[in-house]
Amino acid sequence: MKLLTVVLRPEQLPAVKQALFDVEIRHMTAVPVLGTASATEQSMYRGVRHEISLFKRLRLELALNDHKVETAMEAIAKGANETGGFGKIFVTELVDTMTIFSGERGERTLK
Amino acid sequence: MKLLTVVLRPEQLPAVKQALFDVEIRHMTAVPVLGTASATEQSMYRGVRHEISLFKRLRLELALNDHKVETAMEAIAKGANETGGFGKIFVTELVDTMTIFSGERGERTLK
Amino acid sequence: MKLLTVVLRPEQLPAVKQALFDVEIRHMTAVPVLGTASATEQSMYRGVRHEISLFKRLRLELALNDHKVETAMEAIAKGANETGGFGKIFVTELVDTMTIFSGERGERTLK
Amino acid sequence: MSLVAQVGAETAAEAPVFDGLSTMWVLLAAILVFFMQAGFSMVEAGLIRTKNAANVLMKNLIDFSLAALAFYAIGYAIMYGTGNSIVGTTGWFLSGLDPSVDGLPIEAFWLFQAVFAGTTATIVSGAVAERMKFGAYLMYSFMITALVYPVAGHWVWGGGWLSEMGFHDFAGSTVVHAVGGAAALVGAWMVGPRIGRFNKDGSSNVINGHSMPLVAVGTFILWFGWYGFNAGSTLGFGEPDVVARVAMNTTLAPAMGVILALVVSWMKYGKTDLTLALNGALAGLVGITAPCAAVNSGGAIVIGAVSGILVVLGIGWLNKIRVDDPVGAIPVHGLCGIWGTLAVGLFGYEAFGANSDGLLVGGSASALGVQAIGTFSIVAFTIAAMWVVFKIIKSVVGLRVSEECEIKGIDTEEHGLEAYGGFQIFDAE
Amino acid sequence: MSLVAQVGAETAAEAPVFDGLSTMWVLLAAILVFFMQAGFSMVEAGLIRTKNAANVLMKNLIDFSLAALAFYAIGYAIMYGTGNSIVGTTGWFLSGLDPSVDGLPIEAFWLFQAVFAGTTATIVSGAVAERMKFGAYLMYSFMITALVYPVAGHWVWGGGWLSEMGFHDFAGSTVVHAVGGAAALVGAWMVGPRIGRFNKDGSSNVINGHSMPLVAVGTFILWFGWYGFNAGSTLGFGEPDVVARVAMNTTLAPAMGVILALVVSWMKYGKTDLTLALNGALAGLVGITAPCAAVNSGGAIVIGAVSGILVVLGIGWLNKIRVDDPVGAIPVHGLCGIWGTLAVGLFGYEAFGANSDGLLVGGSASALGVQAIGTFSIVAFTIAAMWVVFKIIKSVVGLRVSEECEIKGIDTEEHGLEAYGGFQIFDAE
Amino acid sequence: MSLVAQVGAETAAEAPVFDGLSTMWVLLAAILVFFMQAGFSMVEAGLIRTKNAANVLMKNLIDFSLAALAFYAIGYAIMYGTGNSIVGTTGWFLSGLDPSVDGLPIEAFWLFQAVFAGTTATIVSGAVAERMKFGAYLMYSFMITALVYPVAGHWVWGGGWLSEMGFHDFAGSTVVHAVGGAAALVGAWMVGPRIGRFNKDGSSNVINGHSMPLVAVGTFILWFGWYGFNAGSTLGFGEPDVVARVAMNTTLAPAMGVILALVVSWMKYGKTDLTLALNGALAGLVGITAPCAAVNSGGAIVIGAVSGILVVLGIGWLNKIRVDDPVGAIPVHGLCGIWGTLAVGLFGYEAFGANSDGLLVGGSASALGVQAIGTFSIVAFTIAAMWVVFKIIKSVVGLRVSEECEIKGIDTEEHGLEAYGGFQIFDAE
Ligand SMILES: Nc1ncnc2c1ncn2[C@@H]1O[C@H](COP(=O)(O)OP(=O)(O)O)[C@@H](O)[C@H]1O
Ligand SMILES: Nc1ncnc2c1ncn2[C@@H]1O[C@H](COP(=O)(O)OP(=O)(O)O)[C@@H](O)[C@H]1O
Ligand SMILES: Nc1ncnc2c1ncn2[C@@H]1O[C@H](COP(=O)(O)OP(=O)(O)O)[C@@H](O)[C@H]1O
Repeated sequence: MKLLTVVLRPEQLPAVKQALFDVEIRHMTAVPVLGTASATEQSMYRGVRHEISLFKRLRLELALNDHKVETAMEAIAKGANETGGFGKIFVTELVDTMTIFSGERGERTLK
Repeated sequence: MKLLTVVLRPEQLPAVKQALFDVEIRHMTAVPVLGTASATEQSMYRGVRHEISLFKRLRLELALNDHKVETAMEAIAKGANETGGFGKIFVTELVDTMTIFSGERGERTLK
Repeated sequence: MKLLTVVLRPEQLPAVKQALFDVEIRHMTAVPVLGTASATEQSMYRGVRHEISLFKRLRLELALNDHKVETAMEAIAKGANETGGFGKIFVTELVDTMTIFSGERGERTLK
Repeated sequence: MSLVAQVGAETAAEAPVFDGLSTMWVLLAAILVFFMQAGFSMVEAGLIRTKNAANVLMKNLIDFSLAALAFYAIGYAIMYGTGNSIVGTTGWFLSGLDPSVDGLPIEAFWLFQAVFAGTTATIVSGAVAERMKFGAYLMYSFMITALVYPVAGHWVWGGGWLSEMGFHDFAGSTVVHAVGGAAALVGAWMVGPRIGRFNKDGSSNVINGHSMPLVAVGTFILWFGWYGFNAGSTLGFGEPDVVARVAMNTTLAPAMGVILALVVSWMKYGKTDLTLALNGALAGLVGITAPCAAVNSGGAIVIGAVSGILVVLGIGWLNKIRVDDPVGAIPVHGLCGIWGTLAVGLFGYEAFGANSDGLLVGGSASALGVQAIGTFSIVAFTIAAMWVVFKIIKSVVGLRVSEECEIKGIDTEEHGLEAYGGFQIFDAE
Repeated sequence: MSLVAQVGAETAAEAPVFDGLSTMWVLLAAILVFFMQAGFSMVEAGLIRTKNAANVLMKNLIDFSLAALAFYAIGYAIMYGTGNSIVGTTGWFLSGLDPSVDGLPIEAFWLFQAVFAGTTATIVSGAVAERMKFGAYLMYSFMITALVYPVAGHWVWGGGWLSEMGFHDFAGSTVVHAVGGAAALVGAWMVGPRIGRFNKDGSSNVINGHSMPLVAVGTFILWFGWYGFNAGSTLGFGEPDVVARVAMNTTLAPAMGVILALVVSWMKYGKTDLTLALNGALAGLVGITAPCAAVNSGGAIVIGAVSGILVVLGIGWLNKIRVDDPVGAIPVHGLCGIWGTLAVGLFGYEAFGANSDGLLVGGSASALGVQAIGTFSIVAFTIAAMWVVFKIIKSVVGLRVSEECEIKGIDTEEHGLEAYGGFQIFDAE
Repeated sequence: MSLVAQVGAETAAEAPVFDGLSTMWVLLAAILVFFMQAGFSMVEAGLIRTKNAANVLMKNLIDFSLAALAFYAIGYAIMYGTGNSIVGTTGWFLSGLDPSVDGLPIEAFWLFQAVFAGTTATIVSGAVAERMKFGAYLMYSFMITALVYPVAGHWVWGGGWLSEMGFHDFAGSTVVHAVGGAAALVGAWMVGPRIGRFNKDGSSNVINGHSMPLVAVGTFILWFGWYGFNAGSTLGFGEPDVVARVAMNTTLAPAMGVILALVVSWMKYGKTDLTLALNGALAGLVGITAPCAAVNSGGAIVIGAVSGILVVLGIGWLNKIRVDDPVGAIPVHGLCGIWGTLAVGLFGYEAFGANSDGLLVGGSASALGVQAIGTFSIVAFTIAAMWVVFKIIKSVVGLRVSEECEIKGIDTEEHGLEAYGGFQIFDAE
């Protein structure tokens, strides 16, 4: 099992979500975050110049069984590329999972 | 060492936190997130129908030494089951940790 | 490749970010979270006493190639120690990464 | 369109001579009192959680709208119609009435009274916030503005039995605020506390208000509108010095209420709680409402001080008896409304319009006795009437939202939106 | 400093006798109407996304400021100057004018008219929110307050051809609201919908407003200010009963607008949408603006009810024709403005100042005919004039922000700040 | 209850004849000025960080409450009591005074003056926000409203030496705003900048305001209330045209202030900063406060324009001298207060009540000289007096919160709550 952490621009969410739903991946956790970009930006507030280095981004987290990982990454890429192509995916190994209600553990908790 | 990522409904937090405190697990990081559910919901805003697929959830993160993992999962399940039984736990392997102040690394940073 | 999860106090962000930039680590994802502390605090709202166990913290996430991990941890510690020395770092193994735009995978996505 | 023809009786009226200055004053005062709706909605929204904030705004909007219509169709007739010493019975839909009320056009007099009815109704929304069904609240609003408030009003201001006794409630500490506060008590008690508000061992949990700026701006708006509420209750501008005295007292009493609420919360709890200090301002305003014309500035200061103390103690007392009042409506309007009415019997001057000099300014206890009879009969009547009203509503549609709705929040369940939609998460979603 | 000398003509004027009571009333009414700017800015900010909220606040601030200056320099002369039945041509910079207008100091009369011009301008900002360039909006504001609104105003209130015909628009359902609504329609149509608002198949997406407390407080502020708008349009206090009738109608119509908007949205959509109920209040206010003096309370209730229905249906209709109006300015001000003007011909009484009794209260269709001619000519003129204005602006500076700017939000791009800076993330950053 | 008896002297007074129209005007103006408290609290809360927003709301609530009581007990006597040309010495607790002040009931006159004292006090809260101790602020509030402001006021409006010289400050550009601005300067300088506001190399960092909607609604409320502030300073309604001129000028000057602040910030910084444009409105209002009656509309426009420029430059200048003023109180009230006072000597007309025609409208420099003496003596006095006051407070309780408290936020530390409690995280927690 793998845990995918995806960082996107917020405006990409609808397309990426749709692309994931299209390949039957329906479970994820989303949170608004701040991310860096290749360059910082200059701004000005009440006459004071300042540099902005953190921008609004969206972080998605998906727990997947191994055979679904490539499908998911392709779907994310497809949705993200429709809307600018920004974003990164980070993959870590999941050693265990649990569905609290049933107490089930492992692969069958991820459908 | 393991890192537990727990996704709950917000109203479950007090009971889960209490259950963890009861087994002497006192450190965690919480953040409000949006999560999917088994079904989407219909809503209506100013006469426009729309589908809601992301709902308010709460994400907890706990770094634990291996021998505490089962205790923690049981405590979380206990607290969560008192309040509806919703929620998922995802477990990843922690390869290192550091307490910044002391510079300590590894298992003894997690008490 | 490793994924560093850092939990700091919010006021430490500027110094930590600067220290990371100084060692040419320019990419990260930040999110405001709530974290526990060694002790809870008593507070009072409209005459009702209550205990606060979650405090405002900042969570940083950095994906790094292995040879950068120690540099990063040192930089974080340096920045954090300038501003109180609070904070924790948690390290997990990254098994894969992807830059969506180029489709690149693995170590070269992390610069 | 028969409605138009039917209720349009005022069309045919011949214009008598009106007092321009007094009419302007009463209209402006009514407009200020109208604006208190904004104040109530901000205070109440700010003191509850985000997930029910839109619901409480909706309730404030609706209760005023219903109050205006119900008080036009029914309430005014009961309150000011000719009748007996219990209720009035003429003037339904304002028809068949004299176009002038003491030099004021009937429409101006009606408007001033209608916004008072709206105020009474809206006091309750905060006390039952976060759990009462919207439909139940609609029914409640109609009942209080069409029936309950007008009856109490008739007794005191409409020529009823209390006015005959010499009961003095200049701007409504009892008629408006204690009625609203008593209705809030019945409502909050019958609908029960919010989930998680009290523990089994009797102790209380904190449920934080979500926005102090809203509470603060709402309180300032209320104070602002209260100048219309009290100083407009002169119902004219024939005696400029009386109006000015009322306005001055309406400044000193809440100022003192703030200071005392601050000091008491500081001493009792070790923190200077902003929400209690803001409640202290409202407490002082409610306290001075009945005696605003009858007391001098020294009296106003003492009345405000006691109000500020009462409100902090009252909030603690509600926790003890396990009544959940998220905004403090019961202590602010109920307790201080009673206190303010009694205070006329303590500090009022006959020369200032009180029935006789107050007990603490050289008079006898007789005025205090009348004040006590008046305020307690009206509170008792309100409790009884509202108990019946809420019981009926409960059996017809139910008072309380489902547990699931309460946990999710009423905003999404009943109104299909969030108070801060797309705010915590992104706009683009 | 030649400007000062040049425009300072009023300096030399000799003071005639002024009507104190009337002047006070008109000034107070003007101040209340000024405050409606706060209402508009809160409603509009609340109904859009955070990323453009500062921009819409800026537009509201600027359009009033430009309106005051443009209406001082140019607009007043066109609207109230001596001239022909189409435009006035004297009184640029208010110079050379009689110091008194029917017993009011010219400055008081000007102020009341200037805040009306500001209201007209600001109606549009909500409809084009989240995508119109700030520079383009500046130009638009100047044009509408210097030229378009004053011409329409001249026709009706400045002695122009419609006033000669007996067209009755007491406080501006057409002159202010339908003009603003028509300009909003042209603007919203020409600038196009927000990205993501409509799908290729013609269906609509939801873009949530970000703060219901702002929408609610804004609506209450507007209602509060509207008492000045309508009751101040008596331009004096000579007939207290007329003012009082206006104030009463200005209460009943929006109350009924709320109830009907609520009921219709409940029946049509199964939810009681707070934003529609709030729009219902504004709809009732716009609807009663023209007929506020000419109808009785029954008429006001019916007018408010129809307005409440119209606004909900109108919002649905805009979605069908794919015009994106984030705040509902077009149905509220445009549709209900037209309806209110026509309603004078249905429910107005000659005894109350209408030209002749309305069709549904025993009169003929003649008044209705005049009302229809008036409102449709002004709407047609406004659409034509604003079409030219926006076309010119489009070709000179462009109407719409870049796609990147729209996605990121106009606040950071044009104003260098966020509406909630350092809020979602931490303050210390 | 001896307090009641003691201070209740007004009880016994016989009622003389009052001017109804004037009394109504002054009371309404006072009520509008009261409402400016809401404006100040919203502007200040919006321009600082969330973690101190409740604290600044508390300060605004308390400073008004203390002002009302202190000005009642002590301040009024110093300002308007009979005495010498430096201070008044009669009328403590308003006792022993003539019940009428030029046809106004003393209570009305007092109220209008008391809300001015409150305004002066509250100007400082923004400048010292996010770091001054609550207890220290309480002491400061009392001192300025009981002593410092009344002395300055006595000099100009209470028959003191400046009024004898012919110094003209119609509504208080100097007496209220420059005093408040000077006190703000001393306070902000002595308490020092917020942690992280300035770097060691002298450059500045941005600390974002957290809510633009609050800043905008606050500014609109202030502008709204300012009509009472300026036009009410006629202290009557005997000359309707003067009142109307004041109201018109109070519209044109801030409108121009907005435009110029916008243009200057656009040219200087490349962005149209909303907070600077809003500050521009306030700058124009402060600028026109002294000359509002004495200048014509052309003068008002020029005064507003200069104010708009001054405020943007002043904010830049404060950054250079490393004084941290989160809300711009010092440039808005201090700089523009001085400018507005001097402007009477440039654009004032003798026919409009100025001492002699201004330098730029055909007069001599003599009026300008008197204006300069007046404003500089009062600013100098205020700086000296406030320096002493803040020094004493510093040595008694300390001015500044601990570093830990400043980092965590004053709201939780001193008031036990958060401005947005349970908002960023969940309600259920
Ligand atoms: N090495 C990294 N560690 C952590 N987060 C990263 C890393 N690289 C990128 N990110 C996150 O992913 C987001 C998207 O990355 P990228 O596509 O390069 O930026 P952008 O969206 O600005 O084009 C960044 O904003 C950042 O939050
Ligand atoms: N495969 C997954 N990947 C990422 N997050 C998931 C996954 N499955 C569930 N979650 C998260 O866990 C939350 C709880 O899951 P579950 O208990 O199934 O939903 P619910 O709380 O609606 O009953 C979801 O809302 C979602 O945020
Ligand atoms: N075992 C853990 N699991 C998850 N999060 C932790 C753990 N230990 C500490 N943290 C997080 O790291 C933050 C910083 O830890 P620490 O430095 O010990 O606290 P503080 O910042 O209060 O001094 C905590 O607030 C908490 O959010």
